[in-house]
Amino acid sequence: MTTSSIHVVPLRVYLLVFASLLVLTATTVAVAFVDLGTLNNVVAMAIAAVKAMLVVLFFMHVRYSTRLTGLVIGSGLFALAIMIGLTLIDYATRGWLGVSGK
Amino acid sequence: MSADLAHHFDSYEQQAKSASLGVWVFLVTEIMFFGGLFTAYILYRSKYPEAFIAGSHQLDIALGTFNTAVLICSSLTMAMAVRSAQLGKRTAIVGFLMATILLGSTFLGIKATEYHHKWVEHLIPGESFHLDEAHLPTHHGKPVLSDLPTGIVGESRADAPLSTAPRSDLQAHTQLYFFLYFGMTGLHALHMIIGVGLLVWLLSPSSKGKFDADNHNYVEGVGLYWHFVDIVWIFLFPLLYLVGRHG
Amino acid sequence: MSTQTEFVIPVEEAPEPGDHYLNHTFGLASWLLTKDHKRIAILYLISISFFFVLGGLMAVLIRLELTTPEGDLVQPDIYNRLFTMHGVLMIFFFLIPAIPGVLGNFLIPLMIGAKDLAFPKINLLSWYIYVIGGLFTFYALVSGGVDTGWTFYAPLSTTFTSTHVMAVALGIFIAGFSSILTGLNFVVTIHRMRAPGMTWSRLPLFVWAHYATSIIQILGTPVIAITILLLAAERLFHVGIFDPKVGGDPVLFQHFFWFYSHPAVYIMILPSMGVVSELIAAFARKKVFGYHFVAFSSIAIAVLGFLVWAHHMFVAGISVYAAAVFSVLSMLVAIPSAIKVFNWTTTLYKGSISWETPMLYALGFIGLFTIGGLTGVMLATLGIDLHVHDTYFIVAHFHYIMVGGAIMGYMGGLHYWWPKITGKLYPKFWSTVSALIIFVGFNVTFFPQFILGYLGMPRRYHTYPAEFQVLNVMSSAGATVLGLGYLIPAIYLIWSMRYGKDASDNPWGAVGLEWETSSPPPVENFETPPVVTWEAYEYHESTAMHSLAPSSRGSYRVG
Amino acid sequence: MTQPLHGFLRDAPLFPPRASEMARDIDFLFFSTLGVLIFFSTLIASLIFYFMVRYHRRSPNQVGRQPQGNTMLLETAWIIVPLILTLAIFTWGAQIYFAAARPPAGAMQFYVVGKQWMWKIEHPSGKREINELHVPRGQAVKLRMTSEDVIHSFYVPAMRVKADVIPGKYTMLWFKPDTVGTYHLFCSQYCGAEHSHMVGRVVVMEPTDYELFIAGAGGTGGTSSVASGEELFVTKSCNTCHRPDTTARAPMLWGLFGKTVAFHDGRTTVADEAYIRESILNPAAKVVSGYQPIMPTYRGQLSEEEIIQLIRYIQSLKPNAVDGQVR
Repeated sequence: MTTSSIHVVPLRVYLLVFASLLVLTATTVAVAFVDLGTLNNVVAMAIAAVKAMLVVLFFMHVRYSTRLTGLVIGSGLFALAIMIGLTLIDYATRGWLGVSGK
Repeated sequence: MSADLAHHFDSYEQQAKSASLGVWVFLVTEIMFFGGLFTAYILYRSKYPEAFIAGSHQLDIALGTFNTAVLICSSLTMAMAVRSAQLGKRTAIVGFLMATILLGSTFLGIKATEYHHKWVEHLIPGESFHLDEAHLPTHHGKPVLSDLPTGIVGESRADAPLSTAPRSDLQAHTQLYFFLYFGMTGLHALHMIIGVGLLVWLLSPSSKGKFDADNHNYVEGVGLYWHFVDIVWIFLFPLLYLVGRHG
Repeated sequence: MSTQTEFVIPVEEAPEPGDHYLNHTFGLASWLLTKDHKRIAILYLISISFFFVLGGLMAVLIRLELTTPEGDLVQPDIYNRLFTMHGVLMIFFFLIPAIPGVLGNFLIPLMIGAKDLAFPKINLLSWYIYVIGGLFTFYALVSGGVDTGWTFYAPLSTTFTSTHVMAVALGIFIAGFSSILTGLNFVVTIHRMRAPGMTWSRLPLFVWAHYATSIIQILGTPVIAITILLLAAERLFHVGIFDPKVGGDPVLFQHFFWFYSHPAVYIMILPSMGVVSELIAAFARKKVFGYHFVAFSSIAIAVLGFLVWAHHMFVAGISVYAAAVFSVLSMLVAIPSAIKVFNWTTTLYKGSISWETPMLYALGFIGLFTIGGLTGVMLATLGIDLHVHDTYFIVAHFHYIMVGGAIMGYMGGLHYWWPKITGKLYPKFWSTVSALIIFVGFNVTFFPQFILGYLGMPRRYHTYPAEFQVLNVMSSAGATVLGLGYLIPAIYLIWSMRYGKDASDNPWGAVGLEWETSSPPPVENFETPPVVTWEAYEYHESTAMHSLAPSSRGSYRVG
Repeated sequence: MTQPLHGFLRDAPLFPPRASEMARDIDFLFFSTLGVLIFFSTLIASLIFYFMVRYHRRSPNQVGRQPQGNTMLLETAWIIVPLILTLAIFTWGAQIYFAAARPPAGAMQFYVVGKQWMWKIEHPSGKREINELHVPRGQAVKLRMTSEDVIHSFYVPAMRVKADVIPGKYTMLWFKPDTVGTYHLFCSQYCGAEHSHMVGRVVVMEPTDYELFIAGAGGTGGTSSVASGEELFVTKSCNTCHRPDTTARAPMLWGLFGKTVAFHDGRTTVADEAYIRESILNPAAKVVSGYQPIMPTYRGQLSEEEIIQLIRYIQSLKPNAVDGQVR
């Protein structure tokens, strides 16, 4: 009774993803030595996000699994974004009023 | 670890889908668990950019990059192990699991040497902490400014946080950097150790051929967990090692 | 209250004691190693009741202490440990695990027609983790307790106290995983193990509420785990990210703490809302008005609950703009609760309302939760919070939600499903009397505290100015009545387990899969796997008759 | 009959005294939202009681009747109405909160240091008090507060305001008393064993009485803080580098307070209490352009009070013949 839900990923895909992950690691290190000012962070995080996306979609089979898995991951990232975003709102807007402690 | 169908499930597919959803929900809790440290890191890096640059320069970037590559290889071998379990190829599963265990241990070994280096250099936060300010990254004779626009550092305009640091604010804030460094990489290393433990635990059932197309939930679960720990490192590496390297 | 005797559905003959989960196996091992969600629910019932009694004793001591302005009963640091442990035990070891652990565990598989939860072994593990966490906290309690308040604010908890912070922190850290595992189990079960025909819009609202609660448990609890780890690290290494000496910010601890602890209050209230939805439907014999609105308002509370935490920190030195953002979001989170209250009340219109004890608790819940919720809106208002933050107004607000809401819902649920859990009926007279005593005792205890709060009496005060004494004495008097009120159900429920009349499969004539099987249910929950063909809460003249007759074994509603 | 009631109320008031305009505003906001609460609570409670009795179950098998007609209208109504009400209440509350965050221009600057289980308060004139705050009627008062250990909270119920007091940071609280009298001062953020003893009094006096009080020997005044600041300036050997002439190795402090100061890295800031305090504790944080970062840190050698005294002394230094603009 072979279950239809499992999807065997072809070897070629795995090797392709593996290679691109290594290349992306090399690029992120290389880019770090170039002075892009504030862009450095954005680029570093973007590359990390792409790498993470590759791992999630192919190595973790999310590309071949149900929409529910995507929803679960999305809810996790949403909660993380809320935690980081709303905490930073407090610290970024401190001192705007020019009154200490407000 | 019954390989057959649990009594309360109606089909293998229901059991497999439940197991996979269960692991993914657990990984979401891990996202929030590490998320707390990432929030603290992002906050304090925006508040004390100089200290985070100084701290990041104490790390060996070559070791960090190599470690990242090791972990990516371990992700590949883990994925291959799961693939072999799906196809029920007994020897392949054991082989790839052993490779993943080996790569994981290499990563932990390198991490241990880096920790030892920090211990020798007195970079453990606390009383013994001393940042050697001699060869800090200087830019035309003054400390390198952060690559973060100071606007974000809202607080420094009206009244800077009066960090009453033991020696100077740089020493204190760099301790914050290293507290977060050890917190994040330490927690990550702990998860690696648990991962290696799980892989070893999988070896015996794999060798007995317990895993096939119908029932490979345990291998797939450990695989998802392992890839998650790899993703955490994918974000940790640039955040901790590549800070203001263009000095 | 009801002069005319309430119709108890005549049971011609008690169903012969078939084989069910209570008499299937015997012996300690069959309980301590059980993987049956019903037995694990009983284990949870016993352990949380223990912590409820412990926490309740401390509440009585606190109220006794506060009868006099000078504080003559105990020394100040003992009082500080009393209110801290009262908070820790009641929140982490009673309110959070209570309804999901007992009623959720027992009923969710039954309500969706499954044989058990998705991960039975993890379910037992979550009980053991809860007990281990409880033991750590109990050890800390008997060896001196903690004096930081249940909120553990830095730098008091990190550097300025030498009490057993580490032990209690470890206890809460461990108990947190029990909450995570329960949430995980429920989400997977609700997604993957519904019986054929049990679509999402036929799910009982009790299940919807637990689905929302599980989302919060999964997304929120890990953050308190990492916060406690950071707190423990800072105590251990004397350096940390909350330490102002190295540039850390103690307010950041409050951000992390409340990021979990505010959604945690929704973990405590949402299950009770689920119970109340069931009770209103069952005792008004009617579909819940606006089923989809009530269901999705639970999810809305779970999602919006994560956006509002800093309304606990309006005066804690956060920026005024952040305070404004959180105040608006806190107003939005009040809307789903309003939807629920209005929908419940409208359900009663043209219903066939019986005054059984569970219904009394449900109606008490709606009234008291309305007051609790609206005072919450007042506290979310920046101008008012400036005056009443950290005063007894806050204490009164959250007790109206927790005791007036969560515990009332828990009591109602316990009474409503008691026949299904134990197969026995409880005495009707005593249950009605105790419900009224609890309602009166509760109001006399906590309403004066609203006035005390606006007068400016701060929280956690061992001594207070003499002018606050009269209101405090009233509150203490109410507390003793409330304490008595809780004792009575404890007595007659335990009494009913042995001497209570046997219950039929459906003593209340309610619609729901859990009433389709025997009381107490067999080990596999259903003789034949059920198929759902009716909408949620579909009461017809015919079904009412149909479900009343004592059922033969198993489900007679086929296909 | 009213006498005992009054007696009862005098000894056990049901409403706090009000001593400032903001207190009345907050009371008005409170009673309005209380009105909303009472309206909805009685609405829900009376509906429940009415339905309970009117639709009490008559026969054991009686079933409730389903509602006909469009229920969506009702649902949207009780979503929109609460939304409008809550947002209105929010805006009203936010106005008061923002007003409470901005002290008026002419407010008198007081300094408060919260320390485990006492309030140390210092008047603009330098007089110092413990757990007592005497203020003149009709004059806005601005408190700059910090803590030496844990988080406390300076709470005056009569003024309806409070603000947490955080170690390592200055926070601000202001109020403008307009009724003479003695009011409670509480610490409202739990701060350890004697939290409930960290209380005091805010005494609002007529301006003339206040002047007498300031001049009088009352309170723990002793030498004014400017004098003790000057003394510290010498004993801590600040004057070895900070001299009134421009050839000194350290930035000019005379006339510094309130000026904008330019730093090495091009950033500038106004020299206020926070800047001076930080420069005393972390000289390397902001190095004035044209000077070397040679100043040692004084952390651990100065208590919060001594720092405030040094700040008061530096504030009192007026620019002399030397050019006024600080390089």
